[in-house]
Amino acid sequence: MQTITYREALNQALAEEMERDPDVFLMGEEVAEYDGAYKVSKGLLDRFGEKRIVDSPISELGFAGLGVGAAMVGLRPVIEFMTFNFSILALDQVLNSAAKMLYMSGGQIPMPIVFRGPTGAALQLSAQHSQACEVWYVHAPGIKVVTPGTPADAKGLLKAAIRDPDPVVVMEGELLYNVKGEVPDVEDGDFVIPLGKADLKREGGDVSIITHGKMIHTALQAAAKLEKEGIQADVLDLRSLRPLDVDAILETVRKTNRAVYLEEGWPYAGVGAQIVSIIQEEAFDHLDAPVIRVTQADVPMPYAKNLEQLAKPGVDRVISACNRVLYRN
Amino acid sequence: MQTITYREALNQALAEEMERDPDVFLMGEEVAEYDGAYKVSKGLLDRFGEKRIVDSPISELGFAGLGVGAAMVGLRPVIEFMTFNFSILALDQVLNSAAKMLYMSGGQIPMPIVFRGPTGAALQLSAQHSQACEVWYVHAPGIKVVTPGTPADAKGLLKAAIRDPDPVVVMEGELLYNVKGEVPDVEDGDFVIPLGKADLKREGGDVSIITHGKMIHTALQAAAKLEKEGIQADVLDLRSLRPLDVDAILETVRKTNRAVYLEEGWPYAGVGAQIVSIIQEEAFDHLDAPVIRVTQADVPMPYAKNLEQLAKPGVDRVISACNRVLYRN
Amino acid sequence: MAGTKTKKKAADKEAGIDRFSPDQLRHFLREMLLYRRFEEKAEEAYAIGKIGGFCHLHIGQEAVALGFIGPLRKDDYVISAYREHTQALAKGVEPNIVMAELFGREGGSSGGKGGSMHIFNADQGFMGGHGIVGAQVALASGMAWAIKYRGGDQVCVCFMGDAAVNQGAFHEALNMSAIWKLPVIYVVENNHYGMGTAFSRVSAVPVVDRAKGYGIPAHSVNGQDILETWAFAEDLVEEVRGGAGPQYVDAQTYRFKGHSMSDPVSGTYRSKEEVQEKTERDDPIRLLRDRMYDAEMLDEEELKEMDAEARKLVDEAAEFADASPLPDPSELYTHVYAEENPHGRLYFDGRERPGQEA
Amino acid sequence: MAGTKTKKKAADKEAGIDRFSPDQLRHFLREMLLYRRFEEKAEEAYAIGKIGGFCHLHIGQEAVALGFIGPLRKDDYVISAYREHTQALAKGVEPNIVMAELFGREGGSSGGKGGSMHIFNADQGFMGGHGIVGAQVALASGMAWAIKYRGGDQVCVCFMGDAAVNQGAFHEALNMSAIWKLPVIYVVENNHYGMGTAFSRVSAVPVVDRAKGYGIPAHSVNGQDILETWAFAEDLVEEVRGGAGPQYVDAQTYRFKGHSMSDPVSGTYRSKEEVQEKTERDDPIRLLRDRMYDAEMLDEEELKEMDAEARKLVDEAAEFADASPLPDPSELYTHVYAEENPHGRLYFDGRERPGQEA
Ligand SMILES: Cc1ncc(C[n+]2csc(CCOP(=O)(O)OP(=O)(O)O)c2C)c(N)n1
Ligand SMILES: Cc1ncc(C[n+]2csc(CCOP(=O)(O)OP(=O)(O)O)c2C)c(N)n1
Ligand SMILES: [Mg+2]
Ligand SMILES: [Mg+2]
Repeated sequence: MQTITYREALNQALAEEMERDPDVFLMGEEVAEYDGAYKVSKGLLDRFGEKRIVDSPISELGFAGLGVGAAMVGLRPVIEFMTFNFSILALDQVLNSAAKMLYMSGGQIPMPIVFRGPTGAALQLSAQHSQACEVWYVHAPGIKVVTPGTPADAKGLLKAAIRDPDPVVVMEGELLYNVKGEVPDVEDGDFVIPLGKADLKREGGDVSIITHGKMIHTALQAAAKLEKEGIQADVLDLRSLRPLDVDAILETVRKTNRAVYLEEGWPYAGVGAQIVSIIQEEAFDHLDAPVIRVTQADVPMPYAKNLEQLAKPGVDRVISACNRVLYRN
Repeated sequence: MQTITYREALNQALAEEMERDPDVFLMGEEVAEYDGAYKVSKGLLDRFGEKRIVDSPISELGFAGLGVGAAMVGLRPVIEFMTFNFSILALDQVLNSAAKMLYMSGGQIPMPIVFRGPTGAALQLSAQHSQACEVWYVHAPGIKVVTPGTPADAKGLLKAAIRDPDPVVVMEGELLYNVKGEVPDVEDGDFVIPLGKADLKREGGDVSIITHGKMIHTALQAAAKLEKEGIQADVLDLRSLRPLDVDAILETVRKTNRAVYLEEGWPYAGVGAQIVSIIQEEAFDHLDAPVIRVTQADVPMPYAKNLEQLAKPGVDRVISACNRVLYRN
Repeated sequence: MAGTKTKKKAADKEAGIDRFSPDQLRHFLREMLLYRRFEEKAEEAYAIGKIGGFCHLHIGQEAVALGFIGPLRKDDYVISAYREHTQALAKGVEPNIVMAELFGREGGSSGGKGGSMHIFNADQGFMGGHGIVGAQVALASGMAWAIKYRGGDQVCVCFMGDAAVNQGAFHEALNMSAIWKLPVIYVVENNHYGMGTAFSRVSAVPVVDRAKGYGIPAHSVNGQDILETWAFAEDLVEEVRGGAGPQYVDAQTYRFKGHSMSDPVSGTYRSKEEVQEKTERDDPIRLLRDRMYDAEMLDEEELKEMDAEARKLVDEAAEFADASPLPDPSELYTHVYAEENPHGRLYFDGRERPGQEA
Repeated sequence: MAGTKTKKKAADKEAGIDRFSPDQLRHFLREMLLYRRFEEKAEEAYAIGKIGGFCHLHIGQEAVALGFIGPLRKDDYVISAYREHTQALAKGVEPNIVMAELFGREGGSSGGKGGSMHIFNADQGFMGGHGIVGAQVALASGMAWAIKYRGGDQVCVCFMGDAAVNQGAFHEALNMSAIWKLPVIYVVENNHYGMGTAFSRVSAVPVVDRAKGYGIPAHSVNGQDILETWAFAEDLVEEVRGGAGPQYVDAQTYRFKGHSMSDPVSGTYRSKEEVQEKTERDDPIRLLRDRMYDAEMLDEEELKEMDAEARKLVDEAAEFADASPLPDPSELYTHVYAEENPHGRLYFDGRERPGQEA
């Protein structure tokens, strides 16, 4: 085991897959000479050259489309969005070209492409730079979406995404890049985490906190506090939103009969709404309480420190949601 | 009362509001000389001139942004998307400029703009031209979304939308434009339907079919068939997705204890997921069965007639969903 | 200045009929007759409900398709918008499977899933068939990127309508092709209208000038004259194959029919007279025919035979299409994903599907 | 060809110091000193955590802001990207409320909700402060559209960075402004880099040529020379006010600091030497000072006083900002909507809010 940052884990994943497959290339803003806005691609330009590590103009729609076109003829592009906030400009190429190409062509044109970058809020970046963008992508069939929350998951899932024959959106987190964690050594060979497998990050039994992405850390903190009050919480990290590990969701809910969904984004038609819908349909008789969702405040992200803190879903809100589904105080 | 088409109702709404307020103008592709791709703006060029009825280039991002800019200084643009499929290209200006302008400016810059056009599938238009786009918009705070399903609702809601001080997305339906219905006569004065009020389109009592937009017609057909089997269904038309008439939803569910959500779009994080989440949280003890959703097949829309038929949510699926929540056969 | 030269290359070849062998000329005529009859058959089929949805005919613009695609190799790429039936034929896609796709049948190029706007045939290097105006321009840059990435010598030809130059994707894609010197030819099929909007109403400058801001050579060609178009394109393709980098072509043409089946041929946006004059004066097939008559390389007999041949091919295509079954219902869920990962759920509609839990 | 003329108008005024009155020149100096000291104060405040998030300093580019905004009327509009503090000051926004916005305080121009990237002051016609590269270009066309719609004689000035010309929004917006002859001046603050990317790496042609495809007059100006820039802009604004239609300006300048607070001033993308040379040779404040010295319109004493004045103003701004309270928590839910319609639910986070059911 090596202890490395989430950033380093992504960097290793990119490097290993580029070594393995000459058809893999990385394109995006500042990925080459600048080592990436968040330094995820540090050193890759020197190692793989400017043919495979490519600085793009600030043309999200254009370079996303270019990536899709390259994938149409068999390359395996990794397209980096500096942040997913800017990917909204490219959404047409992802939803209408990438996600539908295989279908419209009757199976003739596979679309092995990865779109990656940080999603969600960092610190005081204000309304236009603090959006959790999962929903724009996961809503559409033809796309797969993964949201690693730890270094190990980041490495294993990005490698799987690059090898996947379908378009995979890999959503990272600016606040995750410095997070350290254990990751299998490179020597120990190929470390890949299959898409579609959730991970029970904490074993409890009284209540299920289900979440994804960087929120797993908030969930774990909440679970630790709850433990002090004598409550044992399962913390289920979906890791992959599509494919979705429904079995794991149902298993924890059938065990605890109480669930809270925690996500960084907005509530209306959020990921949590989908999970709640699945739970109430497929574990109806197992629920002792409604599933409660904890999300960002339903407002654009404000700049002011205090307002931003209020807007974000925090540990306390998770705890009181757990208390609600446990009918405590 | 006058009996007119949905198309004529929209046309009347536009004409009346443009008469009332010189700051209102209509811009979009083919809206002027061509009378609109679907003839919604028929005759308006002659009546209001090319200053107020404006043919745009095929530049969705650009003219949506132009509309937002015009609204920033007090005009009341009505921006027509030929169909909402193409609005994905403009999403950045709607989500990042229009929806956040008032907030980012601390209340200085209101955003009285309407984005309108048909959403959802018509007949055999294939994958890129058959998308229900509600979720891209309703997910984001700062935006209001209405989905009229009848001529009267179309007129009343579009007029309300144009007068609203906030960005309102008005989603119509290509297959609705020819639908006829009763609408109050122009002489009877100003006919406006407030945003945020659902409409019980049919009074039943055994089961609640909740839906929006053009699906209300499918729901009503299903209800009629169910009646033959002795089952009385409420058909609740949300009409407005944001603001959302939660009281009306809870009322019908508390009455029937069984609900089905019907929508045209995809399931994952769909509008229905949000409604289910609200129901299970706020009417948990009233549910005798899980809420079942009926949606488009979770695939890009295929072209072939038979496959398209299969992909769309039809009357039979609504009926069997009702039977499921009623635990019949 | 390279960025804005509009060399009328082909112009030198004005009367350049001698550039082509009699066989070549007959081939041109056969091809364009096939395209024309194919579209007329599609029109017929649409009228009786065998084809649904949007159907955009290429009638009048045949010489642009043949001229720019004919000189290509099989391993070159062609990509287009939704007015692409004849371009598919020109790239070697079987009329049978194109027609079957229009009919939405199992035997279609996309198994009936794509329809008129989404004809694909990877084997022939015909890469669609795209419905979002301008989107294919960026996709073309991507295919050209791949060619260069692999060190290949193929060329990518990207067709778009005149209205597509107003899309942001056009701007971003041309700029990237310019800075990376990609082997792509952007052909604007300038039929002067986007639906009901004259280009002059949505651009302050002519089509050919719209690439001036990128440092990409721009050219104009008479897209109704197959000899001029072919000669010009043949040379240009070789230049690009040789590393000349991206090219932009304003191919002037005219749409003889309405925008799509539901739209009027003429109306407020263009007069009957204009359409009549254009169709009479600028029909690419008639133009070639007359030049071959003048050069005494063709007589009416031969033309009749060729036309009969073309009609026979499209009749067969229609029969093939008609005989082809509708796609099997199980096809609804195929090709959404190339791989259903062993774990997790991909479909959330709660419906029964072959081989997955609801 | 109107589309591509690059009249170097201002050039005639090279030594045009005599165009300006001593008072005007002193005003220029005072203003630019204020901008410079303001940004330096912001840098300080950021270092000690009083300002958070992204903070993009305008140091080195002051003459562009002053030159293009100074000649405007109060009812003209200015819109910009996220590097806009000094532009707000130039348009008459109080330093106090700009600084308070950077601090995220109630007294800020947006009540602390916008922050560094989203300075707005509608009363002064300063329309933001936008964070999505290129988005403001389309918004500017909209404001110019509104001016023309109402028959007004205002002008809209839109600032953007050089990298913004590669956005589709730029393309679509310039085309619309051209076809509708809108009263807007697009000023590219060409500091030659977008973050760490030299413009020459993402464009095959110079900034000034990037508007060639629209039929919009393009100009270049030395954005480090306030006299040239002001003189040029003053004339151009009047031309546009008089109906000359949209204009495109390549204002050549240089960013003296890193892209944002977290980014290095120099690095792989630009050398220490380059930065040093530029900051020494092309400092707009020093350039003006020296010309005033040469013309004996300024002595060191006076300069000291002016600078002290500027420092005093920014210190006061910082004090004002610091003294201003954080926004009240209830502000979280204000200004999401201007009107909460009497019916229905607008917020779905299930949280308690003043005056709405959870
Ligand atoms: C982004 C987008 N906006 C609008 C449409 C609707 N639409 C389809 S074709 C068309 C006109 C295109 O004209 P042009 O590019 O000149 O091609 P032509 O039809 O003349 O071949 C429009 C507006 C679309 N398909 N995509
Ligand atoms: C659409 C979009 N993509 C990426 C970014 C991230 N970003 C912020 S500033 C910037 C560089 C812009 O450079 P330029 O336009 O030259 O302006 P400058 O910073 O030099 O003033 C980038 C890539 C963004 N804000 N918006
Ligand atoms: Mg056209
Ligand atoms: Mg720059």
